[in-house]
Amino acid sequence: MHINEILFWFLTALALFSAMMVVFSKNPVHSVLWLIMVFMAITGHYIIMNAQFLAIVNMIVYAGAIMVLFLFVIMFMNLNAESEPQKSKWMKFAAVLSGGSLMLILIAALKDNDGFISSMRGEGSIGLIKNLGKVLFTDYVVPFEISSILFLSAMVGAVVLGKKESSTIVS
Amino acid sequence: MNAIILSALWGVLMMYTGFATKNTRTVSVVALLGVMAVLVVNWMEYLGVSFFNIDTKGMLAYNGFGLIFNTVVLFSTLVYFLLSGREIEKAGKSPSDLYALIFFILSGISIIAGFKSLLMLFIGIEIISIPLYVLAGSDKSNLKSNEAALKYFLMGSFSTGIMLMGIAFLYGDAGTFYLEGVNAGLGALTPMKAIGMVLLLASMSFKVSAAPFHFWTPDVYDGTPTVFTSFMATIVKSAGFFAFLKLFEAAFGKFQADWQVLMAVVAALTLVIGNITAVFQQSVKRMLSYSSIAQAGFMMLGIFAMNIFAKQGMILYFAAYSIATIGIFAVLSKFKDHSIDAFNGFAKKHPLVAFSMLICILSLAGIPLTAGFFAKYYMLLAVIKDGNFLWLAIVAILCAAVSVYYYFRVVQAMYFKEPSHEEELEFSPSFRFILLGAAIIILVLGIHPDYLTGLL
Amino acid sequence: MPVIPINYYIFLSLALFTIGIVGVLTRRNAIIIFMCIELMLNAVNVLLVAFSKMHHVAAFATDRATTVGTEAQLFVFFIMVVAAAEVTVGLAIIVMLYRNIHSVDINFLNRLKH
Amino acid sequence: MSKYVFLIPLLPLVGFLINGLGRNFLSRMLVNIVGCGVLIASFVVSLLVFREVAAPGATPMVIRYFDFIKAGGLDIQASFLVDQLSTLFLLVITGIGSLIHIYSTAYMHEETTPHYARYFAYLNLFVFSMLLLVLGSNFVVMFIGWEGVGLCSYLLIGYWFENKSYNNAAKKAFVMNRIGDLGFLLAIFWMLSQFGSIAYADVFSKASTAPVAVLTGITILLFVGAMGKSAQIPLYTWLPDAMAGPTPVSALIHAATMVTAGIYMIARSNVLFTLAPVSQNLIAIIGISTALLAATIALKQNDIKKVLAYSTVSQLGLMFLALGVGAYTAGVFHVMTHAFFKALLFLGAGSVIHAMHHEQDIMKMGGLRKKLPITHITFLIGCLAIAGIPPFAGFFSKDEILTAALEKHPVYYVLALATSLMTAFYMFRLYFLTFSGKFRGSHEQEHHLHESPVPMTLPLIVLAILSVVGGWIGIPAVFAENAHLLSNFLSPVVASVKPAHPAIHLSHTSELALMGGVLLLILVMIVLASKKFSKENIDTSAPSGFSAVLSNKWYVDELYEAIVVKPINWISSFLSRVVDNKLIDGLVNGVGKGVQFSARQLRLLQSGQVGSYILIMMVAIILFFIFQLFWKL
Amino acid sequence: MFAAFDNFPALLIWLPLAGGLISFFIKSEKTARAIAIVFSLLTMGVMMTSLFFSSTESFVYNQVSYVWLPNLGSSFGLILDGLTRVLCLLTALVFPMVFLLVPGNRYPNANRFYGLMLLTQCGLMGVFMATDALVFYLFWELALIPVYFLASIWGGEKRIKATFKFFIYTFVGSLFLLIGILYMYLKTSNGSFSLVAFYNVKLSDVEQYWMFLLFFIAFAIKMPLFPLHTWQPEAYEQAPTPVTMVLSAVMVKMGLFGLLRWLLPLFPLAVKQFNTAIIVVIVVGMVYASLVAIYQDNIKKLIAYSSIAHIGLMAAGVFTVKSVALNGAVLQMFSHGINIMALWIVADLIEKQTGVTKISALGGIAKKAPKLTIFLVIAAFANIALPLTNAFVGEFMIFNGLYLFKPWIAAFAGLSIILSAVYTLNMIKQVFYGEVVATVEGYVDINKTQAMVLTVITGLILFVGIYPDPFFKMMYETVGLIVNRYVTI
Repeated sequence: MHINEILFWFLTALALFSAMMVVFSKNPVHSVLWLIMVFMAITGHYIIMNAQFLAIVNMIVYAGAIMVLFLFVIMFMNLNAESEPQKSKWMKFAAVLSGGSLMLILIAALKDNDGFISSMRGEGSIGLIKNLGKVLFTDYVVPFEISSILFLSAMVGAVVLGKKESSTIVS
Repeated sequence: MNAIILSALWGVLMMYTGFATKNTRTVSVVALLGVMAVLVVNWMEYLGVSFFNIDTKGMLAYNGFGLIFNTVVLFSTLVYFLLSGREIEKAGKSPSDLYALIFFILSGISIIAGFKSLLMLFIGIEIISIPLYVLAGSDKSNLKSNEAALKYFLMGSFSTGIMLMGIAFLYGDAGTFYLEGVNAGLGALTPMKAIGMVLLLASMSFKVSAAPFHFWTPDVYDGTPTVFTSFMATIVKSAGFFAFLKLFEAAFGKFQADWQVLMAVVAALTLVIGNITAVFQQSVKRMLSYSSIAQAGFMMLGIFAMNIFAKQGMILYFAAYSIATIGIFAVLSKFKDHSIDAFNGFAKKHPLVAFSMLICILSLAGIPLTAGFFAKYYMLLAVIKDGNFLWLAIVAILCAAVSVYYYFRVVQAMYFKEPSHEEELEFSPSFRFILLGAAIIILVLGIHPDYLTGLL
Repeated sequence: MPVIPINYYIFLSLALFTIGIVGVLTRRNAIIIFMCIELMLNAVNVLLVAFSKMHHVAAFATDRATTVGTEAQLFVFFIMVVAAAEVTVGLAIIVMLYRNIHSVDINFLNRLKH
Repeated sequence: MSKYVFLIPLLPLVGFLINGLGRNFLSRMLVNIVGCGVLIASFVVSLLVFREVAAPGATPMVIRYFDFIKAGGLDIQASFLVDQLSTLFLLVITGIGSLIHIYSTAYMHEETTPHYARYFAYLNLFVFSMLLLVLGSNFVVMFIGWEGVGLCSYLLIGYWFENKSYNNAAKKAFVMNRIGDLGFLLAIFWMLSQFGSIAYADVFSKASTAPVAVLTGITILLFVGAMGKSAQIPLYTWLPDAMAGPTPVSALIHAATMVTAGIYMIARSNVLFTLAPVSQNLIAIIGISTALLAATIALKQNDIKKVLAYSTVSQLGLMFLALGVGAYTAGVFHVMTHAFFKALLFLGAGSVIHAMHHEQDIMKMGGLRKKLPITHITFLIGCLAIAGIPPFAGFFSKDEILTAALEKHPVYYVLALATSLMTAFYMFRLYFLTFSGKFRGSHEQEHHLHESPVPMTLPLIVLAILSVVGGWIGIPAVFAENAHLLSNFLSPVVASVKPAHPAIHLSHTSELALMGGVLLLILVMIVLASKKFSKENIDTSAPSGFSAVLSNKWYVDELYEAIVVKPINWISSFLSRVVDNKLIDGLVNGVGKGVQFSARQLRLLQSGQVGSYILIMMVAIILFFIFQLFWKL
Repeated sequence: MFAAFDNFPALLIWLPLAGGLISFFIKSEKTARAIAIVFSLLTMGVMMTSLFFSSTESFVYNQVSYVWLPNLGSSFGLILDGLTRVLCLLTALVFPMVFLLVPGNRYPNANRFYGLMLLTQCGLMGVFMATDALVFYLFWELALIPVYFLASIWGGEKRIKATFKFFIYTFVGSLFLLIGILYMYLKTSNGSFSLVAFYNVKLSDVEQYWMFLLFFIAFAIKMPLFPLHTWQPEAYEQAPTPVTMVLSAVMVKMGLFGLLRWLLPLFPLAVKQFNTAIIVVIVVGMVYASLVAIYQDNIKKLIAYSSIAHIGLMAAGVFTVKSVALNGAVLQMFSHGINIMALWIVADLIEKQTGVTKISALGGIAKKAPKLTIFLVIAAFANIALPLTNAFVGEFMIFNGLYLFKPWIAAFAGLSIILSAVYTLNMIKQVFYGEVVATVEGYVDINKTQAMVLTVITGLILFVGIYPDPFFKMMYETVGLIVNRYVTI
């Protein structure tokens, strides 16, 4: 077994296990930590696939910034207690059943796929920062600029929602 | 391209207007000027005058269809601003921010009007959606508004996930994000393409609130401040449909036979669920939410058929549906009580407003000589033209008949019942005039739809 | 020459995606649900990168200078951008709701129904 | 003269219009002049026309006026046919009609002028319709008149419209007539499709080309029409009820017009009937049954007009028997003589009623002989005529029928004879109860008894004369050389068909012997009646046993009520309340309710729970996948 | 001078429309009424004048066509041919009569009332004259909407529910019609809505069956035919009488007209296939409606059910596609309009004075109002098709056609003749004859205007009953074309 394959299986197992733990942890804080774990595993995958830029961004933006934000909010709300009431058994069963069948169906449909990924030396340059950066600022400059609108609107939105206004609550 | 940039810039401008002036009226006027300006530059682009010459690598490209769609939407927004400006001013402490969000949405819609790549589709839809989550929750002290925002946000994000999965599979199959690229290749659907298509179908159905992906709609429309419900239900929904239409035409046009059955099922379900559930509603606002689902069902027919009639009809439908719904919501937003009974005897107190509203309702119900009739006419024509799905047309007309039932409850309340509510309503002369103008536009399009459809 | 079939990645991604969905369906805490959605997005990211790689490998066989596959990786980048924006707004909404009802349990979101 | 034929119906129509529109303005005198004048004028014109037709070598004339319906392959002319048969009827109708009009001026004097004018307007319209019926040159024009008399009888029977039961009688008359009319109408359509025309000339000339089955069908349907109009089983019950109208109206309906329409129609289409023996037999059977049934009922009636009414039904039955056995002339002959004496009897009865202040129960009369001499004499003549005593009119016509019946089948003869005997009995029962014995009414009535004024007695006298001499135009061959004037006169139109192989061939001697026998029996009957009813003390107690059945008219009205009227009302109420409201409308409303119900159920899907929304979405996606990936691929 | 004038059809539409629109802006009720009367009389004048002018020698007497929606393949085409003339004449006659009968202060907001009425007239005229399917459909709806408002605003107690049912019912029907029209449109060679283009469409058998069904449902609901009739009695009862008059006198003819102009010529094969079954159902419905009418204790409902039976007869006649029946049916459409108008006038007068429509609560009106009674009796006997009244001619011809089609059907249908006599005479007996009851004490006979209108109606009843020839001359060519199309397939 090649090291890549071993890593692949290890990271896959890690990702899946951590993902399950995200779902099944009673404590939200644990969920966040397990999610960070998933992201790390995914980052590992990116590295295997030689997508270095994404690996870094994933680590910094996702696992770093975003998850910290989550953690912060959870801490802020003091939700670390295992107080969340559970959904009904019926719902859980239905959820697992539908999720499982979705997966089974898709796997059944795709089982004959014959694409593959190899990591030959010298072929993986597209995932490098230099390469991606060049494309991003030439061919993809328009979407890049446009996503600034997205950020602007997210910013304005956060401001609108975050500003404290009247205190009377209408229900 | 003109419209994207100008509306984005105007959105930024609106942000700063809030600092410059505290006079909400001024803000509204600036916004009004903005949408007019966007409308004008968009129209100029249609006439061939493009201010920006940017190489988008084919990710954005505007043709007449897209630009006319954009014009219709922008025009609807203009009507919306004219009729609902006051309400936007009242909606929050700083209307300038809300206006800014609306302009960002317009920018997103303009992207939708010309996307040629799944990436642009994705970004466009997100630019539309994210400000909408905010608008839904803009009445912060109202728990219903909070709830609507959170529901909308959670389900919207979920559907984004679905959509991305679809895009991923399409990419896996085609190796490109360009719509033509997806449509290229062999004539048959590969499993991966099929999966991608179904996922996209589901997520787009979600965006246009087609059954069974419509469940967010009534709750969110109901909880959102009325003035933004109006915007959401008309302009944004039109954009969703345009994206849907364009996506399936450009990316899956070749496979129409493969997705038509699914689309027919979705359309039929949407029609049935939307119309039937609307029957029982006692609140006009919630009834209109369901009716917007019902109308979506009709528009789904256009997507299902995807022929020349469908495209002409969609444009007409956007105009007819948007203007009429905006008109009704504009009146509704003046009411504190949204129940149907609140409209009792309305025609006696405010004949002109009631008449204009009547025209809007008739248009929604698809009564001839209103634009709504020709909109439905085109949809039916498109379905029948398609040949083997006559049953769908029959379902559609039966549902249209049901729709008459709930729309006319409002008419009955307005015209045939005695006034029962003490609520005193004020309608400024300009409001009445503009509403009448909207009604006249509906009538003109109802008598001569060629004015709009002839542009294509 | 290590070769990993693309299906492994597809299945991995689907599994993550499904776990995300199950999480969305089973949990009541809005934040956790949101996190599960993030999980779904990441599943997509993995898949996109894998496809990017797959196409690249295929194209590389004939053209050594090919940039096939770049677009998917950039797409992933944009997904992250959007996710960030979403998180901003989403958390703002959740916080706003929390301020009002002191809970983030979505089962309490039942004022709007029928 | 024939170019003025249109005047004959037109004059009464004009009279109708003048009296009808001017009823609030015209004086009573003017009403009289217009009402009676138009009829007399019409009678004069009829006479002139008759002279022309009676002249040797006269041929039937069809006079066209305008296209009534000319479209879609239909060509129906508004045209008149003037021939022997129609002119004969014209004379009877206008003649007796005139007398009845004159009579009415006195009989109806109590009415206020507008109503009086209305009455005359109706009478004129009635005569107009009847004339139209007779004059038409095709079945459609006949049908127009046919329904017209139905309408007028409705109007006249219900003349006193404030009385509900009169209105019911009027309605019954109209509806029963309508039932018959439907048969007539279908016959018309059948003829149209068979012969392509309904003009008499075309139909009769092509009749022999049609299959017998078709002719049988057509003739039976025609006969159904005649049943209604001429009050035959089973559609006869309207006629006795029709006595609700003023008495002159009864005279008009029963004697000169309306009820004879059926006879006229069959006589007119004798060509068809002759070719359809099955229908002929049917007519004969129905005719004789009606005659017998009505005669039995008449035996026990106490209302003076009812007795006469049933007698009419019975006589009509005899006429149909004549038609049925192919003796068309005999039928027409009896129509004529019957017109004379039945008009006489009715008018006489009217005179009695008039004198008795609208008392119609014969049990409350008696001994009127002295008080009403003219009425008494004329009434007696009428009775003798109807009973068939020679040389009164009834004798000859009835004899002709009996002879024809005998030649066809002895059973017909026996039954017809029985009818005649009963006729004699009940007529003289009526006569004796009314005129002999002692007065049984109240003192007040007795005090006011008086003979009627001249306008009433004059018609009585004229009719009495006619009842005496009217029969002489059809004296049978046994009595005179130049016999059968009438049948010779009618021969161009009505071919009396003797059976090729008559059941019994009669020599003159045996014919005479039979007549004598019959006469003897009739006289016995009269004597019996006189024994029983000219006594001082009459048993006025309610009849019991079989006579109760008879006096209740065999309970036929009750039977109809039970098997026709009640079920129809029940069905109608059932259809309206259950089928229409609950079932059909319920279904329609059910659709609405169904939608509302599903609305209520469907909206429960909208649970407000994000989880369930997403779950449904997932399920949908899974189903879509299954469909798209495994069904299609 | 007029020989070259071809715009009669357009005038017939624009005049009522203009009158209607003007009327909306008039505040004074008297003026509004005057305007309505003037415009309806003008329309009638134009109609009468047009009878004497034919643009060509052919069966098309006047025809115009304006460009409207060229991209959609629709043009604003109107025609006045034999069939149309009869119906437009009816429409033109009915409206002035209705307006004359409505007293000035009867309805609040009279300007809207008259405006909507005139719009209805415009719609009706358009339906009858349209040569373009889309125009036909638009007018079909245009005629419906104002009536809905008229009935719902000014109707009786249960008006909202009853008229809504009527509206939805007919709306569903017309939507089916729309689908049919669109399908036909797509089948035309050059994408046109014109009648001529529709005539040239070649459809397969099965297609014809489906299209037939779609068109037929719409027309059947409008007429209405059993068992789709349940909207009618309620609607007639609840609508204000002027509206009911328009509904029953003219509007139900839209369905029959649809059969003649659209259904028979377009789908002859399907007609051939289905007509026996349809006729049987209709005839059963006729008898059914007549039986139900016997039970009714409400004048308005009685008239409504009677109308169902009569309309059924006409429809049955049309489906025989026998020339004689078709001619008869067209004439009968006119006659029925006139007759039922008279019945409604009487019913309305009674209701107005006594406030009662219950038959059993009335009695003895004849004594109080002899003039009214005369008119009523004439109208009633016209209603049961007594000879020398207008209805006899039509019904005679229709029955003849039915007989030619299937004798036993004609025989069964004949039952309705008898039953019609039963319920009509029952009504007369109960309401007009008998002793004067308390409700009609103080009943006043008709005034001059009412007498004038009723005289005109009576005149028409008798004229058509005695001398229908002018009508046949007017229509026979057009009807002949319809029959020929059917015969030659």
